[in-house]
Amino acid sequence: MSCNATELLPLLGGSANATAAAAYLCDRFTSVTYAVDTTYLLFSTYLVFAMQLGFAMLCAGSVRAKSTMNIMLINVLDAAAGSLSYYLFGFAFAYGAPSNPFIGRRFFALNDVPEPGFDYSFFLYQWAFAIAAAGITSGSIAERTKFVAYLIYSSFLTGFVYPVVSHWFWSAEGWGSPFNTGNLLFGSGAIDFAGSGVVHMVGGIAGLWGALIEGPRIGRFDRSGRPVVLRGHSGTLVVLGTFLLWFGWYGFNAGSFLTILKPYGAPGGFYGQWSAVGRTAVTTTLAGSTAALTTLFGKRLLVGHWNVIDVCNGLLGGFAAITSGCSVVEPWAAIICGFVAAWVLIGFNKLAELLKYDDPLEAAQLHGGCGAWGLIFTGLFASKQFVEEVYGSDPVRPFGLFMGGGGRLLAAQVIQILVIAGWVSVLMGPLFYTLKKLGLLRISSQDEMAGMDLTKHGGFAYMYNDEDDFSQRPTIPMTRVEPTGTNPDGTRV
Amino acid sequence: MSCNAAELLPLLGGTANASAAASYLCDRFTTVTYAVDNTYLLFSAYLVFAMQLGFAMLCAGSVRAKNTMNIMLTNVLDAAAGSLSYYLFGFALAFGAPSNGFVGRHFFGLRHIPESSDSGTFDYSFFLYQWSFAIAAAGITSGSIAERTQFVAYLIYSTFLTGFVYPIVSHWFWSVDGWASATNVNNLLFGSGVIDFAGSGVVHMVGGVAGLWGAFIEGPRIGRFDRSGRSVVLRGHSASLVVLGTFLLWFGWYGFNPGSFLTILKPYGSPGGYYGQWSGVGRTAVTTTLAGSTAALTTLFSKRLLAGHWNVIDVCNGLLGGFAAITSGCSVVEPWAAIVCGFVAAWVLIGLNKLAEKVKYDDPLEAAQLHAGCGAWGLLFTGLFASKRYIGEIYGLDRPYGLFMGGGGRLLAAQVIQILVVFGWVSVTMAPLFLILKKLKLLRISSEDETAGMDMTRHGGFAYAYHDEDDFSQRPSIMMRRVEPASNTPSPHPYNGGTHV
Amino acid sequence: MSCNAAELLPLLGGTANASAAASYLCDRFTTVTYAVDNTYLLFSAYLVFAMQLGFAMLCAGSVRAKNTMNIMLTNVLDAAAGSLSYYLFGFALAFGAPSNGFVGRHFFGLRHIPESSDSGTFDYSFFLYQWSFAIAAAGITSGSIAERTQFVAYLIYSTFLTGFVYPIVSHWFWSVDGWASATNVNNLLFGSGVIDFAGSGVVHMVGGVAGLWGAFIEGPRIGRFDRSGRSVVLRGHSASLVVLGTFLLWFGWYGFNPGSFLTILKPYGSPGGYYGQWSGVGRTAVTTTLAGSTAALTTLFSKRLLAGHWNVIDVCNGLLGGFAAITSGCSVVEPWAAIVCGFVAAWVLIGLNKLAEKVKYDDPLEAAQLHAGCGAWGLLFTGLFASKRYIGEIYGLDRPYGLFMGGGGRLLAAQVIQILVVFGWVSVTMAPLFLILKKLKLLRISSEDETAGMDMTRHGGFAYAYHDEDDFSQRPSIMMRRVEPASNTPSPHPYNGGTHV
Repeated sequence: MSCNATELLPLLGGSANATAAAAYLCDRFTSVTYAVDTTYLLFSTYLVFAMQLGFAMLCAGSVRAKSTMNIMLINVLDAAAGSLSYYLFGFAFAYGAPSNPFIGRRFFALNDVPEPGFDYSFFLYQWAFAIAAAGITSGSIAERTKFVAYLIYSSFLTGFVYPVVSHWFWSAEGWGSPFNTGNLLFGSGAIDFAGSGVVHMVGGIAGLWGALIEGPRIGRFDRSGRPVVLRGHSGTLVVLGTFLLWFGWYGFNAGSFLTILKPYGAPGGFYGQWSAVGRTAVTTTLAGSTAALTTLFGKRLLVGHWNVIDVCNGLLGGFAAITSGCSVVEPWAAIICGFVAAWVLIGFNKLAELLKYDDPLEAAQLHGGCGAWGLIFTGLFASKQFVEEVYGSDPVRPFGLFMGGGGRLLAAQVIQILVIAGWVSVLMGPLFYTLKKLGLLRISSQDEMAGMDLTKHGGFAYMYNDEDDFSQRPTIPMTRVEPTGTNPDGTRV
Repeated sequence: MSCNAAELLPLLGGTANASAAASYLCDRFTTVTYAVDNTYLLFSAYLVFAMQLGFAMLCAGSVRAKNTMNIMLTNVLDAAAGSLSYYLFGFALAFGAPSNGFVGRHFFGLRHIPESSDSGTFDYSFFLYQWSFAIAAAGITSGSIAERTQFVAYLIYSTFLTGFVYPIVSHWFWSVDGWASATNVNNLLFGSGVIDFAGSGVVHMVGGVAGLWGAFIEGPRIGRFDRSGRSVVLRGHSASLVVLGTFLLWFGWYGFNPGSFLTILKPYGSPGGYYGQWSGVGRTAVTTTLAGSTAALTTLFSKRLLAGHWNVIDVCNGLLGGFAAITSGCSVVEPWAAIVCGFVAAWVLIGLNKLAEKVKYDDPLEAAQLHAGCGAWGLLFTGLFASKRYIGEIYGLDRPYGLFMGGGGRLLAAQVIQILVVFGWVSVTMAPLFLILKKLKLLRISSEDETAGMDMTRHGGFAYAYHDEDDFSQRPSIMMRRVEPASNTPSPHPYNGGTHV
Repeated sequence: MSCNAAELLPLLGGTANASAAASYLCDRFTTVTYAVDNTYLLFSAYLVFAMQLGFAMLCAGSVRAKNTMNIMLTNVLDAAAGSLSYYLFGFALAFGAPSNGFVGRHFFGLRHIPESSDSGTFDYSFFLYQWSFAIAAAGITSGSIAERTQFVAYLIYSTFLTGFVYPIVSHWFWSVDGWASATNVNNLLFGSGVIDFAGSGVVHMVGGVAGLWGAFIEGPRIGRFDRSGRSVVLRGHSASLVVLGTFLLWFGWYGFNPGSFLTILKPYGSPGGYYGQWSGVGRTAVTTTLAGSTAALTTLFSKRLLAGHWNVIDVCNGLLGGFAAITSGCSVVEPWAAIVCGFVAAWVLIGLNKLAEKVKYDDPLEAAQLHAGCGAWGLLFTGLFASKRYIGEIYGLDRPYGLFMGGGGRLLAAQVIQILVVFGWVSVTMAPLFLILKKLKLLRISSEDETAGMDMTRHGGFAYAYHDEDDFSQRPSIMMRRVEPASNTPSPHPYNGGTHV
């Protein structure tokens, strides 16, 4: 909220005393504003961080028990390694200002932070987003990737690929950013409010290339080429993870306003950024819910049973889609967004089966596919009033095609989809290919059959009975275990 | 916090300039107030939403492994279906204003939101907060009828409950026009109105009584009472999930109870003091904590005496019973009274569980006993222990207060009326619904399905597959309906899912 | 944020009207400040409470399946029993003001709360925040003595620890009257006072040292060291729960460390700048994140070199070690220093774990090594790396600061004193308690119980029942004590629960 001493001064009579009084009062309002906005941003950050927990549980439940330790370690490291790389250079590439439209170049290792507009809380919020992108990719290549390959691509993705994309679309100087007011793409800039493209498509397309280059898991398609569902080991963990992601998404979408203390129109009215924040939470809820219900009934008709895992994926697809336009669409439009997102996901899953593409968490279909739909959706349904409130009405902004705003916003959104798909493909495709050539990408088929937990991670995740534990004897390192015939727990080898 | 330009104007000298200055300053204070209050309300709503996760985990852990997918799906759908129905009409029926005392009739599909009128300010955050309450009510009921209900029956009653039954009740007791609402200032029931601050009656009793009728009409699960009629405990499959769910509910309850103030930026007395609504919010969190904790400890020791071992599941249920009870009076009682509330709540739950065994009533999550029983006790408790000072601060001065605090019986009478009305309303709406579903054979699953577990017959396979060979379920081209289990499957009985639903 | 009518008055011209206007405006700013700060503190308290859930899941996953119910019950009771004891006397002993340097003596049963006096403002939200810290300390200890301790022993030491030992320590280092507190402005230890911002010493060392004595006096679990004395890893039953718990603790730590500022609305320097306590809060969250992350990565690679595989459990423990270490200095060090802190913390933990194996010390959750060891390192780290500027902003100007930052050794000396005093105090109170319990045969369970698992013998059955036939436990009329397991039970050994406790 602005409180400007030069505005207040004449109102107080304009003497020397009044000058001081005006400054005194406005300083206090400014402090209040910083405190409220930072409180809002920090708690939003904590919610987004909870999504990392959600990803970990979702991934853990979606893979087989023998790969659980592996995928959970990866999720923990996404957060841990991401902290260091984003602190050292990721944040600088993304938001370093002043810079050029392509990449940022200040704030390495948080040098010069805080300065106006760039406080620690802003860094922390963006960090929570960065680690989410890498988490998406890890789902696509689960159960068959070497741990070292994971460490390499993950650092590259969070440290370079993702920050550059976020610079383009979110920083004040990015070439496709709606905040780059002097030089808007198509006079509009791409509206990717909370990152359907910047976060979800980036993670999803990286996963697509990884899973494509690795090939499907052993047993995913039988000899005649028919798909065989390799079910995850725990539906409970999937539901737990999904709900935690839902919980965290309120920080992801609604938190992307960054501030809350800002009236729309003159101060004193009941309508302001707090209303927009609430509306964003509502559109998010409605899109996800609609996608979940659509998936429920769609899958009931197609497959014949009520499947909670599919419903969870549908729900997340709805969220990934609404993430782009959550702040600029009406609640009723969010229902359309979710409805289509569910069918996009179902369609891509069918297509993946046809093409023998194997993605244990459907991450590429869900985050890449529904994310791209979300960007288009914003170009179609963004409302004039909300775009002006959120992004400003100077210069005059295009809005959604179906709302009468012309095609310029939609064109910018399409450009974003193409550019992200291109950029991530050009960087991540060769990387995965190189890793494959070096023999660093995929684990051996023996390891895959036995499960990486046993061969690389010191034992299985679960041990419900005492005699289950045949793993860790301190003097025999796990690396040399040669699985034979049948393991004591009956695992086929 | 009010900042009134008309108050500030004379202080600044009363010229034209001063008038503008006064409104300039007050506008800024108003903006600050909206921002702070909405921040508070939104994060409270997120916490309440986390309770849905808590319910899902609590329910999942409390049923047998073979029905886990089923109960989790119902919990996910509570939230998802509830979003749409509450958006389309539930919120309008509950809080549409101006309206009559019985039902609201504005804001369908969030039309005209946000709005500020004589009836108050209605913003999206308020909708979100009330939505998170509405989905909680349906979650309670799903626990009562777990492990034996057809999925279609679930979809029907759940929509009906969140879309109609619950919103009407919340209109009566919470909206400014409700006939029994404590905020209906011109027309207070018994000059008092019902004080159900965060919903012991509106949320917990509604969910619990609906569950009571559902479970009663369905009858107990197969094997719950043996041939000689003795009760057999059918244990849930994972205590870890029960504890996880309980702690998440505890966490979320800090949004449920203190969040029900809706605002936090309001001094009690004149501004500038250290005492205000923030203190009331903090006190509410404290009473909530103490009531639940006391109930947990009471349950621990009494169950040790009664049953002979230290049981964490019982302690968790006791804890939740204490929370359900304090929810009504959390903001208007002293911390020491919360201890009394929790102590009694634990015994109410133990007593009702004994009674349920006697009458062969089977409720897998004790939801009816816990939410309806302890919820009703909570309403009475408020009528007995509500403090004059706190009621004055929250609802306005010169109101009846708790009987034991010297405030006479009028508040207690209103609370009794609420218990009767909630029980009656939910009974006349939900019991016929369950009976009709039963007549249409849409209510209970077949006994073969029940023995085999719904996960296998309806939901595409079990929730867990810890070993590779466990997974004998989903082959895409072979429908689940025709799977013939081999002799080594975990499910002890053959089954034949058929094609219904 | 201060708004002082006496400052504003002359600015408005100094008439009677202006005097009223000044106090009008300042009152409103004060109200805003209370509302914002209390909102911040309350939600921080809720996050810290979520750590209790994290502890429960971490502990549950780290023990064997047969003791899961036992450890989860202790975690629920930490919170529940801690509520009552901290309400009745713990808070009074810790923060009762005015008082002497050794122990507080006001606010028993929250009397006179809320209050604003010379010693500060004490509101319910502050109580709630401190309560959530108190229950964390007891949770740490329960990890050290898991899987072999009688439940009654647990109840006794837990009450003693949260009700007496911990509050006294927090009085010394955190209350305005404490003899070593950095806020005891008139009488600072070494002219500095101890800087233990969020409790590396007050919370983590207290819990860890108490656990050390408990585990040491009880001796290792059966089977932890084989006949030839070699260490045998007794793995926990679920890594998923360990990871879940770790992430929840990480989530909650954002309430623990940044929340310890207690307020957020305070500019550093004059109001109107972009820099204030909100920046300090954000920086604290950043240092916390970096320290934990560095410790996790250090553990990952060093364990890969030392043990030959990538182990997620070790990484989780390393992460928590980094958090425990940074907790002391989180608000007063630069982000780069946090990386140093985490790096060393990981090696401290690895070293102490090696040492524990050497001396045949068995701690199922590595709680003593992690919380006491890394906590002690964290206190030293603050003495070495605390920055002059940040100490000035938070504690006031002209204080000693970190040795390596050029601030001399006085702060480090105070930190060393804290380590010694905490170690000594907890040792002289908790070690005799555990010894007495051992003498009275109330400490350790019988070896039969230990082999069979406490869940079966004391807690009414195992935590998990994934298949119907698994459940051979609770028949209501047949007490658990006399169950004779048939040959198909999951527990591999016969047991005989006896009748004690």
